[in-house]
Amino acid sequence: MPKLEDYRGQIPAWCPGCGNFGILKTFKEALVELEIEPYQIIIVSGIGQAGKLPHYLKCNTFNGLHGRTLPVATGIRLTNHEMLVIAVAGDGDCYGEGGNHLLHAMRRNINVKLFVHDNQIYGLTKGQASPTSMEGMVTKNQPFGVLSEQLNPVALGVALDCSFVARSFSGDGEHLKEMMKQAIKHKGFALLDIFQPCVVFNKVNTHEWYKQRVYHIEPEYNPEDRIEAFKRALEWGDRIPIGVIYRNNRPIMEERIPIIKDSPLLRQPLDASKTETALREFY
Amino acid sequence: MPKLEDYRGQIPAWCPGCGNFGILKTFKEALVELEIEPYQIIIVSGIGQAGKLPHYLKCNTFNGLHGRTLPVATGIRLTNHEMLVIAVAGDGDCYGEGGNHLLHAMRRNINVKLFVHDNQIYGLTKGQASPTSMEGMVTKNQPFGVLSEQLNPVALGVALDCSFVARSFSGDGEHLKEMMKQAIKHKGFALLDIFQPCVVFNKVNTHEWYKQRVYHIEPEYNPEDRIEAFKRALEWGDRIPIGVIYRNNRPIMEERIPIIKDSPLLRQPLDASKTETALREFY
Amino acid sequence: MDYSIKIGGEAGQGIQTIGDTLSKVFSRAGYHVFTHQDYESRIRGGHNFYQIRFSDKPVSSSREKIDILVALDKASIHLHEREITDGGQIVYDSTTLRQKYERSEFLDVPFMDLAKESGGSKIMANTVAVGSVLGMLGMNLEILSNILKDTFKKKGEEVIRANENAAQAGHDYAIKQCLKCSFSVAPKGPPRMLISGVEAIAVGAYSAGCKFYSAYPMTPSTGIMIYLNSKIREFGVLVEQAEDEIAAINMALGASFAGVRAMTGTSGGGFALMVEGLSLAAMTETPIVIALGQRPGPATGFPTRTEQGELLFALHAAHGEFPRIVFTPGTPEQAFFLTNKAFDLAEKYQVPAFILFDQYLADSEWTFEEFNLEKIRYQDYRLRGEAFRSLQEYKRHAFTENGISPLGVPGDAKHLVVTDSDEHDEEGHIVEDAETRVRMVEKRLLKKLPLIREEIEPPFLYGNSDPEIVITGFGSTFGVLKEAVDHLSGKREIAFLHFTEISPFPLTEKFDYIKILKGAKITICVENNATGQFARMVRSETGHLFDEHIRKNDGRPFLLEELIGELDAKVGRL
Amino acid sequence: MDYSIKIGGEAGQGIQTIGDTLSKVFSRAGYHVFTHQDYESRIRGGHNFYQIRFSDKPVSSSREKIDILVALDKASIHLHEREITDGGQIVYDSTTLRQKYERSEFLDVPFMDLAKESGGSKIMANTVAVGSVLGMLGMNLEILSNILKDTFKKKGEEVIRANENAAQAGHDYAIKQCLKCSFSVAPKGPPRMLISGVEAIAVGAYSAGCKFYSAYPMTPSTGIMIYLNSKIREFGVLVEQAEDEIAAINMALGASFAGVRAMTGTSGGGFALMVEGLSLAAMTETPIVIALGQRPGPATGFPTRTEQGELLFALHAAHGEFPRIVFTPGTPEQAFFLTNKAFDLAEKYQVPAFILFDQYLADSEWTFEEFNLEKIRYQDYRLRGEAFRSLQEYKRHAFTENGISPLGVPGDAKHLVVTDSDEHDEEGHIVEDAETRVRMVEKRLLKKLPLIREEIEPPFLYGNSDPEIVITGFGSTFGVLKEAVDHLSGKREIAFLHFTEISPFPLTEKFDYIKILKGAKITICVENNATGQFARMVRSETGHLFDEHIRKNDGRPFLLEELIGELDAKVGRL
Ligand SMILES: Cc1ncc(C[n+]2csc(CCOP(=O)(O)OP(=O)(O)O)c2C)c(N)n1
Ligand SMILES: Cc1ncc(C[n+]2csc(CCOP(=O)(O)OP(=O)(O)O)c2C)c(N)n1
Ligand code: SF4
Ligand code: SF4
Ligand SMILES: [Mg+2]
Ligand SMILES: [Mg+2]
Repeated sequence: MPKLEDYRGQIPAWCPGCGNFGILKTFKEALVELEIEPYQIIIVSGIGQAGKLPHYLKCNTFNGLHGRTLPVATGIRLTNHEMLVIAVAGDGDCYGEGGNHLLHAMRRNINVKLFVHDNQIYGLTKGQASPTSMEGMVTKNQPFGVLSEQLNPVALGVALDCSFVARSFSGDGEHLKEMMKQAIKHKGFALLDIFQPCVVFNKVNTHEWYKQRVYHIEPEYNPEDRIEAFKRALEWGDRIPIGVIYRNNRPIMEERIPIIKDSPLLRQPLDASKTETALREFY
Repeated sequence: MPKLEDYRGQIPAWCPGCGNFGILKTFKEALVELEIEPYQIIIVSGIGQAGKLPHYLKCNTFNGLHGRTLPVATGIRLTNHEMLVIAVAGDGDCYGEGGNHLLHAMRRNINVKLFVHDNQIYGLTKGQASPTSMEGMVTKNQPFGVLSEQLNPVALGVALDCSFVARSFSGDGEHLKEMMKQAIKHKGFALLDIFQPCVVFNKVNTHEWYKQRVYHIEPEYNPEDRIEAFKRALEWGDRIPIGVIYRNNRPIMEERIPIIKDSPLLRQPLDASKTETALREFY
Repeated sequence: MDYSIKIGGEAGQGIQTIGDTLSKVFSRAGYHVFTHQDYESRIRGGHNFYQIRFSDKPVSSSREKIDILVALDKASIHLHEREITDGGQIVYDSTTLRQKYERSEFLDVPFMDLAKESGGSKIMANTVAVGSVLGMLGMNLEILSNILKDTFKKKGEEVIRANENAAQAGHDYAIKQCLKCSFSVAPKGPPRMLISGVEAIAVGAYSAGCKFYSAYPMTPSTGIMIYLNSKIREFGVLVEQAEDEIAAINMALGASFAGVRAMTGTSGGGFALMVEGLSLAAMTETPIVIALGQRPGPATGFPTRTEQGELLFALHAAHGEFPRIVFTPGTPEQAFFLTNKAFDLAEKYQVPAFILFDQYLADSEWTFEEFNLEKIRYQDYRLRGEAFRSLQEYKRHAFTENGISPLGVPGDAKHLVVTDSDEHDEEGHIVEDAETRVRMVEKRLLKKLPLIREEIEPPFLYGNSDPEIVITGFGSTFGVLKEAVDHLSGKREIAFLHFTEISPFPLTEKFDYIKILKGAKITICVENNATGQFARMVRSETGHLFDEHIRKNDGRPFLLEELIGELDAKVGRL
Repeated sequence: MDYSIKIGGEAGQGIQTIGDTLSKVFSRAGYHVFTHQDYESRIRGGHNFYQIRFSDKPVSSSREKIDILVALDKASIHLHEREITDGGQIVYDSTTLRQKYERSEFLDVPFMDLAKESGGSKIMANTVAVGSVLGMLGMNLEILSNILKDTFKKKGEEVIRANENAAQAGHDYAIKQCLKCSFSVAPKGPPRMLISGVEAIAVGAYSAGCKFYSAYPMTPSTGIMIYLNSKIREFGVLVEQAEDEIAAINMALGASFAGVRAMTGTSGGGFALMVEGLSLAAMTETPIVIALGQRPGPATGFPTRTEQGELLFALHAAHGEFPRIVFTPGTPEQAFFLTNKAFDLAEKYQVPAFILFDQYLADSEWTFEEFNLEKIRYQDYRLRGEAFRSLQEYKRHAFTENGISPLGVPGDAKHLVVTDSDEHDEEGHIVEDAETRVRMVEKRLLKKLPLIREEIEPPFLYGNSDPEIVITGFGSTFGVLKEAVDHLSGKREIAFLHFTEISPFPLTEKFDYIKILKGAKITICVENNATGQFARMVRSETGHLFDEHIRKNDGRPFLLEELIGELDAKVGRL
């Protein structure tokens, strides 16, 4: 039975008031309540403020490159599908630099959980626009305001038939915890986009801004209806839905590969004799 | 007034019976009917069988890298938005290797046309699965069949609010020509996914296969309705819609950049005196 | 006996089937075989050829002259007829080529018609062609029919018999019609194994316990992935086709971090996209093997041709400083054992290791009596299961005497395995301080490098042991250089220095190759590129400046006579 | 007069504002100023510092000792108090630090309270700090209040006056309380320009007619993009933030192909992703300039620190063989003119050109009297409009005497501009044949390379013209090496050889620097890395082996006394 203290990690290098603190706290609670021990999970993170998270708790950690969390996580899961593998990334990290991997991880339906700290800005590099920054937002690097349409990760997930698509808010701990738990328990690739105020660089999407707009999706809502899900995914503005937007039960990739059906790749011994057998075929 | 002969290029290195021949022929006709002269267009192509197309007609050509047509095309348009810029790519090229650029080109709504020769296979590299290969298809490189869910470029386009999303078929010249014309005339980023049988490596999605399934979207259909568009985009199987699936009139990026409003970047002279002015500010 | 056969025609005409079948017949007959392929970046049409050389003595290169040309199209004739030896023959089918050649060196065999008559279908025309070549050589069809049995096992008796008949028809026709055929082959011997570079790399990887291979298709490395997939159930090596090369290397790193030996393969353009991942492997000390198949660049260049133009790129790719292992095999046998060794060292020292090859080595087939499997290395250097659990404490990047930290498998013990692409402390957590940085660089780089260098074998000296002429090369030029030296050594005190383990650059303790170079009157560096990359490397590593250079950068390999000619010109003045 | 001031504290406390303001005061006062910044990869907290050195004599490095420490937190005191010179002072605010230091070198100025009282808000505490430092130095506030006027122009009179009062309060308080302050500054002179490395690169790009800049944010190159955006309306340089570095370089190539001068900027990790694009630039002969800002690797490494660890990577990145230009400026002035020259040569020869800098040069500010704008080069080598239209025929990759083919602007004429990443013919269409390949390599590489080499300036020799000791370096170590040599030249015949134009490597015609090296008793190579990359390069280019090496790889730059000490140790034996 893990305790919260078991998850105490390094002292965060985040700014006071940063939404990441809420995510960190909730994440630890979720893991403890799911009775997962630190050694039973591997977190793959990228580079950015979000990417620092695994250092601030206790877990097996591969803090890799900016934008490349999902391929690493995929390689890990294909090798050891008995481990819980969670990818933690920023919005720039996985929707900008790493956008292509997101598309294909969703297609594979590899059983990896992607938690996105979506502050709609590049935090660690000091406030340039990210793919989720709102149109018109002016930054030092977007003097005419953001000209591209804001990327909608939730709609993207529905379009790619991602097996679990949810959204939450760092300021709503209970909800976030529930989403994290569902994502972890869901069998399949899970995209959890988490609104996370950046108190230093994003003066538009503040804690207040989110607080006033987010609403909990009503319980009657059926996340298995893809068209309804797409409608929900498009809601933005005065009211922004948080909760599970879309879900399906596609088989996961790990189970579709016959050679790892019986035991994880990691556990399979090398049969040296097969080298000889193989070479004999060349005669 | 350009004539078809003006567009005669090198002899294609494609296989006899390849769907690319139909696309090439139709493309020339479309350009001639639109009265576009070869020197008035720049085609940016990638690497693959599709990428060879510009060599087989006459036009300004940047045959770049595998997967990188859109960034090059974007750079060209931002520099000279008086030119017609068309990106020609394969399904592996722009949905696989170059997937990230597609997401962001759609967001920018840069006025580039993307024609995808979608043969649902990697042709030039001899028959590995592509992102649009159908689940279960067995290839030399997918011994257990394709495990990933087929990427749906049309649904992706609708989800990203791509300003023009259409699909056609190399075997339906009239329809394809119409789609090409509309894409070219449309003001904004246009994604045109073209079914293109690969007679050598794709034994599933043959000319016949497409012929039996594709149907013309009825004229009453309103491509401006995003939800309806999403529904259409999901149609696959016995009946596959071809035509304009989604369209909107978002402003194009080129028009939103004040410094190139009056004249293209290409035409703007260098004002040497400003170097001095700028340096003076450092005193 | 030293015969060369060239099969020429368009892509898609079955050149490869004919070539592969013939080389198999020769290798099973116990002959030494060397083949090389020349093809364009297209699937149908154009002009490709497949060249086979076989002999009762060892052969390791292609020659300029050919004894039998199998011409599947007209182009093959006008492109290659001047390569025919006197006494050589061009075999073709006048009906398919719609042209009749009267000259005596032409042999018109109605491949198509014989196929229809004897086999019942024109798709067997290629089998007829194979049969007729064997007929011209005066060989019987015993071996061929065994091969046909293997090939068409799944297709059933019917097909097998039909093909046998087709082969027989071609064979008998050739014997009857080829009055000028004066070929005589040596007596058969025990079958030899016939294997190509990519196949050898793939089996070598398996022999080293490789369990995961992720890649994005790219000539000339695709063959590795295809071979591993063809053996997926036997080997159980999980092969994943990634969405791009960035994903390919990062997936392999994930697999390696999770606890298995992992590999990726590509060519220069794809490797360019893996460079950041290479740097990640170095910083996180995650073992990985990269098979890098060179082709002529820059950019897309000649996608299906050969060059040694990525040497300095492979040596210096990626930001930051770290040790890397680079092997440049010259034969499939070397490719097999060096791939095996690359995995061993990559894991032992937790560094990236390269197999740097090229299209020429990738597609060329060589014959061998056997590989001495005694030489295979396999030791599991990872910290797993009980051994891991029993530890008191664990730090992934612990400072140690030799700089090697314990490589734990995450999840096997309660100890956490933490690593980071940022500079980190022993536990793997981000740091900013100078002291830790200095110690980590010392650990990762300065301590490990000399140890890895100890593992490196010196170059291979062939020929005179106190030569006045030293020819130097690396990688795929091995075979042609060896034969050239054989040819020249009669007249001169010549030797050949071949490098296969080039990074870290070999010490001179085990063998003082510098002395050999310094002692020679003339040293020549032979490279399949335009700028002499290996010569540059040798200068920066040893200070030695070569007197002469022979370079080739037209996308084609050196042919034996061509190289001998160039060498003669260079050493003429001696 | 030669004073060093260090402002230390947490990220977000305003260290940069204080530092920038003070350095501006000093440069406007006509002093020589050198600043350098040390910060962590975080936005708040941790420990950062900003070091300013100013003097009436030229200064170009940071010293170990400091005269005034402005401590915004306790950590700054315990980390830096031992750096204080005797007579030096530590100024701090005991209320903010919640601690009182009694020792005589401490000066407690209530920044916060004075800000509230005089300025009306504690956000002006930093202005109070600036005022008090000037008070300690015995300088008046004339220049400062002008600076405050500029800074707060938009904010209005109110804010300006409030800040002036705050500054005054700090100033007067310091004068009254700092009894031990014995600083005396030299008389003022005409204002000097104060500019950093990244600013100089950005203005240099504009001076060369750069019209397009696409990049993905990455320290330490982001400053170039931010500066260009701050001048977007004046300069009209279109800046596009790409989705990733692959897009960044490909967009720049698109812009260049379309007819404008284009640039991208990044650091090692981002450049790793641009490598394939670099190769594309080479094959398509599309001009491009790449600003590559080095930071300690591998991988993410130390994102905000400095190293010279990407030299060999920049020199050898990308598959295939092609000429590239690499410049390594040592000062902002060199950065300005070399960026200008890089654009000129990149377009003239249609090759990629690099500005290889590092975080140290990027963020350091230097003072100059002025840049001699006469030296700016600008010539449009492209084929445009009428000139293009009037041509009879046009081939993008035409074979020419010097290998340079006409660079036409697509759309300007009816002639088609066609290029390809595959090997191509003169018109730009795909080919497969050996002959064209050989001629294209000759054109692209073998003909152009010597011509580009002719354009390269030899290294800069400083000090004794017939030295027995030669210290060699490249790039950002220029300033500290120069001062070290000044310091040592009294006792010894010493000189300093600094390389700023390193690829193609300079000829010895204009200046025989090899002779200087060979003639010296001892040659020392100083590099900010662990493996001596520049020394390797010099050996492979010239054969010269350095006798001694001084290397630093802790992510920090060389400090003056530190380097002098190491040099003394090396030359001691002379
Ligand atoms: C290949 C590469 N490009 C750029 C960078 C620089 N970089 C570090 S973090 C970051 C973006 C941070 O934004 P986001 O991913 O949203 O994370 P956040 O800091 O906002 O949590 C960038 C561009 C890098 N480390 N690697
Ligand atoms: C970076 C890179 N990776 C891989 C390749 C090899 N390659 C050439 S074409 C191709 C895929 C072709 O498939 P597609 O894009 O669908 O085009 P098609 O041939 O089917 O028209 C690949 C993988 C390459 N040229 N560059
Ligand atoms: S910069 Fe923004 S995202 Fe980063 S730690 Fe600070 S508040 Fe959080
Ligand atoms: S391989 Fe397929 S796509 Fe390529 S040319 Fe042949 S038929 Fe067309
Ligand atoms: Mg962010
Ligand atoms: Mg395709």
